Amino acid sequence: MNATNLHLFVLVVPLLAALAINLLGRRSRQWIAPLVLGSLAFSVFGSVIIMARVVEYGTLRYTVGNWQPPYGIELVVDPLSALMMVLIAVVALLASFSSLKSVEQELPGREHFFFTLYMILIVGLFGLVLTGDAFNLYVLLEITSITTYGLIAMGKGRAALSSFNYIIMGSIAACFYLLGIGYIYILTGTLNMADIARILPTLNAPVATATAIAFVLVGLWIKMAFFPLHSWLPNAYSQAPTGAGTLIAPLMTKVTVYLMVRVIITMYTPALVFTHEWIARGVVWAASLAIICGSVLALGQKDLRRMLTYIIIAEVGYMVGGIFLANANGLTGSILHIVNDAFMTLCLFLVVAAIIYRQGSVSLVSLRGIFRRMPITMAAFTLGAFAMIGVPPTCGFFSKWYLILGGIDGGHWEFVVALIVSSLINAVLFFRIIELGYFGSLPDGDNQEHAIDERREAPWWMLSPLVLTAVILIVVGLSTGPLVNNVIRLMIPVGF
Amino acid sequence: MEAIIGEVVAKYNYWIYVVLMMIGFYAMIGKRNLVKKLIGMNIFQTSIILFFVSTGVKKGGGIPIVDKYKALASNIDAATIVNPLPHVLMLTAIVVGVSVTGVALAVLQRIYREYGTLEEDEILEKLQR
Amino acid sequence: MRDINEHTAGEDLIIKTSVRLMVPFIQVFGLYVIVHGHYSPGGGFQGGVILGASFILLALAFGMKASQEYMTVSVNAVFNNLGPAIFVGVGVLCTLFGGLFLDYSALDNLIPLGVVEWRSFGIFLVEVGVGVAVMSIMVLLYWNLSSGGAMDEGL
Amino acid sequence: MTPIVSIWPLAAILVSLLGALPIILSDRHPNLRESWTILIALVKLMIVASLLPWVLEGGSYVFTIAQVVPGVPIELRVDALGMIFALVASCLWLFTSIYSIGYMRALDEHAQTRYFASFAVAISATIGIAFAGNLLTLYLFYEVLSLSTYPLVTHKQNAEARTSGRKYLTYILGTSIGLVLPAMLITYSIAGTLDFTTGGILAGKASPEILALLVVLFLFGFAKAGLMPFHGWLPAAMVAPTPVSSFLHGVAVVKAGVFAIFRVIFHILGPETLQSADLGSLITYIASVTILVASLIALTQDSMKRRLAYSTIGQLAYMVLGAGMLSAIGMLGGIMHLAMHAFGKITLFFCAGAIYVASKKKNISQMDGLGRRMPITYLAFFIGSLSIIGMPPLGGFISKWNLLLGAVEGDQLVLIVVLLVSSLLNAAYFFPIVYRGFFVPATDGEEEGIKEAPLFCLIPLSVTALVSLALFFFPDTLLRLARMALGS
Repeated sequence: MNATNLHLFVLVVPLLAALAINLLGRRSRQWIAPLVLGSLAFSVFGSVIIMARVVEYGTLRYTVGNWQPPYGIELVVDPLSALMMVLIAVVALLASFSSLKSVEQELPGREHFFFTLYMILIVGLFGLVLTGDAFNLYVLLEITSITTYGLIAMGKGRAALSSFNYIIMGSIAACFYLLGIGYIYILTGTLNMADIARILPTLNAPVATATAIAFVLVGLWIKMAFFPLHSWLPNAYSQAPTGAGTLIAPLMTKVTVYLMVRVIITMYTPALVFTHEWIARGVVWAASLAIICGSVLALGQKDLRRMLTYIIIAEVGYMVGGIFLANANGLTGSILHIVNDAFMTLCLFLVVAAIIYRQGSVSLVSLRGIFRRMPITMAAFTLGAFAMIGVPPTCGFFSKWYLILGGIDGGHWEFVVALIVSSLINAVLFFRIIELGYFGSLPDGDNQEHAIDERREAPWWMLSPLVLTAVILIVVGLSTGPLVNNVIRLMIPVGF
Repeated sequence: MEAIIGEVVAKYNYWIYVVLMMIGFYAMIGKRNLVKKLIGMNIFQTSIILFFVSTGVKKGGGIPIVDKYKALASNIDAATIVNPLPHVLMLTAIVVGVSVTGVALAVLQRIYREYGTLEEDEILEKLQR
Repeated sequence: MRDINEHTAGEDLIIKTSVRLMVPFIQVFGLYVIVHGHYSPGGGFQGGVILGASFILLALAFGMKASQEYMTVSVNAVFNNLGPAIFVGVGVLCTLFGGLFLDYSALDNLIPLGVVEWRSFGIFLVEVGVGVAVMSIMVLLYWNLSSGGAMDEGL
Repeated sequence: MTPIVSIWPLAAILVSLLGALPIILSDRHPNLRESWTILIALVKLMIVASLLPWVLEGGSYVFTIAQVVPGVPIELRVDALGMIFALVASCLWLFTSIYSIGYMRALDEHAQTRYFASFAVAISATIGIAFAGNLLTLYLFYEVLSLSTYPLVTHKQNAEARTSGRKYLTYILGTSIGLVLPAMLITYSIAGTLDFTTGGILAGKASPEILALLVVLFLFGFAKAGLMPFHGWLPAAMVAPTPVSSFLHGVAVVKAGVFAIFRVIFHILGPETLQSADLGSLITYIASVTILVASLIALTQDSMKRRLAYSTIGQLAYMVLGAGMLSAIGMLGGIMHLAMHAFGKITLFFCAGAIYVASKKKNISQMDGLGRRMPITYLAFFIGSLSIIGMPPLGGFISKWNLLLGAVEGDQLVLIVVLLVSSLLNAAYFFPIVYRGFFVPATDGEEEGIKEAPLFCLIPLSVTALVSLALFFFPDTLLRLARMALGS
């Protein structure tokens, strides 16, 4: 195997595994787990090697079929995309342990369909972070979206309806993106991102450039559920099969945020995006609103999973706002938060999966006394909650640190206030659940009998990735410094 | 006035795509029937495909199929053939559109089986109960 | 709606006969489009759609069961995966012989036919893969949607 | 002297953090579990004590755990100020552990394993606060302390505990996220560092308005110090078992708040900087109001623990007051009071717990004549209250004397009055308890059968009372550390 092709294999192996699962999985279920885990383990392994190589030697460029860019399709692995590859591979691997179990319970007999889509989704995500071509990005965005539609529609109850709403919204988003790309193509005659970045500033067409940016950004915002455009997300994510939620929730919105970073940094130059101060200011205001509204809406939910989906909306506000602060700290914070939020969301959704596996529901009422029934799961939940609140040394604190610092640097006090208020609301949200789980159903009186509920911990297949994720939360938090210095700093554009 | 008309006529491809897009958009937002929404979505996509294809047009351009030996013997003036790249891109976009439509139809079938109707109002009514 | 169709579809003699006559030609045309895709107008997508259409035509005229005699569900499943597998397989094969992904010239190291010839032949292989995939998926889409996922008697 | 890079500060923190594991694992064997607790407490005390000589010589230890933010690593640094707090905390943890065994077993409390494990984590965080090398590290351990004490405060797991737990977290987390975090970030964006530096890091960098804002944010943000109006959590948290109240709400948690304020005033904002911006009086006035109001409220409380809680609020404000004087002698008094009050107050809490264990009585009005049944406990209580009031020959006198000197030196008549009046108030709310215990006869002989609490309770409270006494005669080490902490 040629070493230069390694990052392509990170993508190809899960794809082949998807085909094999579709073909062999329908004969016998036994093929599924080894294929899923084996290929993803390979991806983790490969992406870590690539990460090391990129950090050491700098950006890798790869032309598919040896057609030179700007004509050929180019894959670019710069530090940021290498980081995202590792993130996707690790999250996917951890999530798939849990998914294998919960899909076995929820969708018996349809596992091979589920995991074919699941693997193709992962391949699409890998593709998204690798590609250096604007149109390719559209195609891969749609591949991930289509597989997500399918995965969500496999859920129970209203899932199909939610999926349909998602399809409509997602398609509008993709069309907007495509339209923006169309304008860029008319302007520059190229679709290669680096080429676009080279040509765009030399053109003197501010209106057309701005239109193109607006279309592209609005498209991406719908896909990532940025606040006023978020309505599709809570239903879709909370009604998806549990196994799908553990993969989709941590990765989809985060990768879309990555795409926005990519579009702003690599395809446009920041100078072109942030030409008008009032636009950036407006977006930061919108992000602040997103944070507050997402958090407040989460307060009103009676189901843990729905609550988490609203928190995702708030977190998207964090990241978008951080980017549009248009300074180095804000951008660092956003990129860091992509990583951190993926792991935090993964942790919490794994907890949801474990609880649903055991008791079928995560409505707040059903969580009474859960600490006694599932102590390890809830310990991990507590850590995840601390990360969401932003308690050091969990990773959530450090990205929030950079984001607030960026807000102070940029004079965006509304963003700072929004971040702090949302931390406080998160504290309320999560301690409400911790309290429910810890106190259980309260009898009156002082010295009541403490009924010992039977301990019914989730199986090890679900528990071990969960515990690992909880540990990762702290490890990532403590390695923030190296992460920022060796990876993220390299991505901050000059003069930012 | 004439200037405006001139502008409209000169960029008629834009106007067509904008009009189509608005029709699709209206169907997606305004119609209560889920299949109509889906059709609206298809119109929406089609408008963008048409827009893209129209960008490849050149005045007096021929089809971009070139005889190999002729091309090798003498350089071909790119101005005489239309730009094939948008067409190729749109081929992919069409495939994407077909896939989305396929998934959407499958989802609609599930919805129909579950609620016995594809009218959004009626579905929501059933969900209320 | 379904009941009416079950009674009328495929009952008409003219339709049945014309479909029976047309299908071989359609399929040959589809193959032609696939095979010539790499150096003239055509290609895997278009040819695949035409091939798939021929099977859909069969299903429309003779019912789904009849079309499944020509291409069984399991064969379709194999085709579904075979198509992409050919595509990716060719790409991977290129990397295994020292080139980049889908860099067909590298296949010259496997069977020496000449670099230029391999460029042409490699893309042909890929087009075949695409054609197979598109054909089988078109058919599968039709089967599934027309029967509500049951894959039995459709429209 | 250049600091020594050493892993021992980290070891001091980790020993109880990792020690929580064997405690949890020996869930089924209470004796083994308690042996672990005592062992860990001893080891921790020894590690902290082993760091003392070098610190006394003016040296310091540093250890960097992780690089997180440019210019602000997660770093431990053992200096004189931290050493005082760490010594007091680790020393008293040992006593509290012994006392806990007696108390928890005598009352047959549930979930003792969780109790001891959370306690171990909390003490780790406390030592972490003491040894923090910069504000970020301090904040980190501060938050860990808040969260690890939550299960302790809500130990009873009944409705009252839930309400108190809510109140506790609302005050503590709300202020630390809502006030300290922005203040810290503003400081960082101005100074570019958060290291604790003698003389502060903001000298000449911040305008008086910003400084005033920071003072207010930090002062109220570290709500564990209980400055009014952010004191409400402390009486509420008294629902916890008495060892928790005594250690956490007499020593670790509340002192962590005061300690954090000390750090901020001495090493972040800088006394000189504050002096030049004339912000000392702001701090002292806030503290004075708290002292007087808390003492007055304490007078009205009938519940023993609540009275002690309000007394604590008042005494904490003394320490802040001392720091706010910004003069060497005043600040010295503040630091000394941190240590002296710890020994005094923990004695009082231990006594309250011992009375509860022996008689199941919580209210002062029911405690008539108990002194004759429990002479040792009441004697210790008397000593402890004398120390808090500030009478010679007890440790509390030294710190209060210094505070008073500071006020006189600064010609601050108001402060002198505050100090004297509040001492009177202290006496007024403590002496009746002792008086009732010894001189008011018990009603209806219902005290039959009440005798001293178990030995596990009795020994620690006698020892802490004796230490309070001893600190009057041998305060040299503490004074020296305190002087070094002030850089003189």
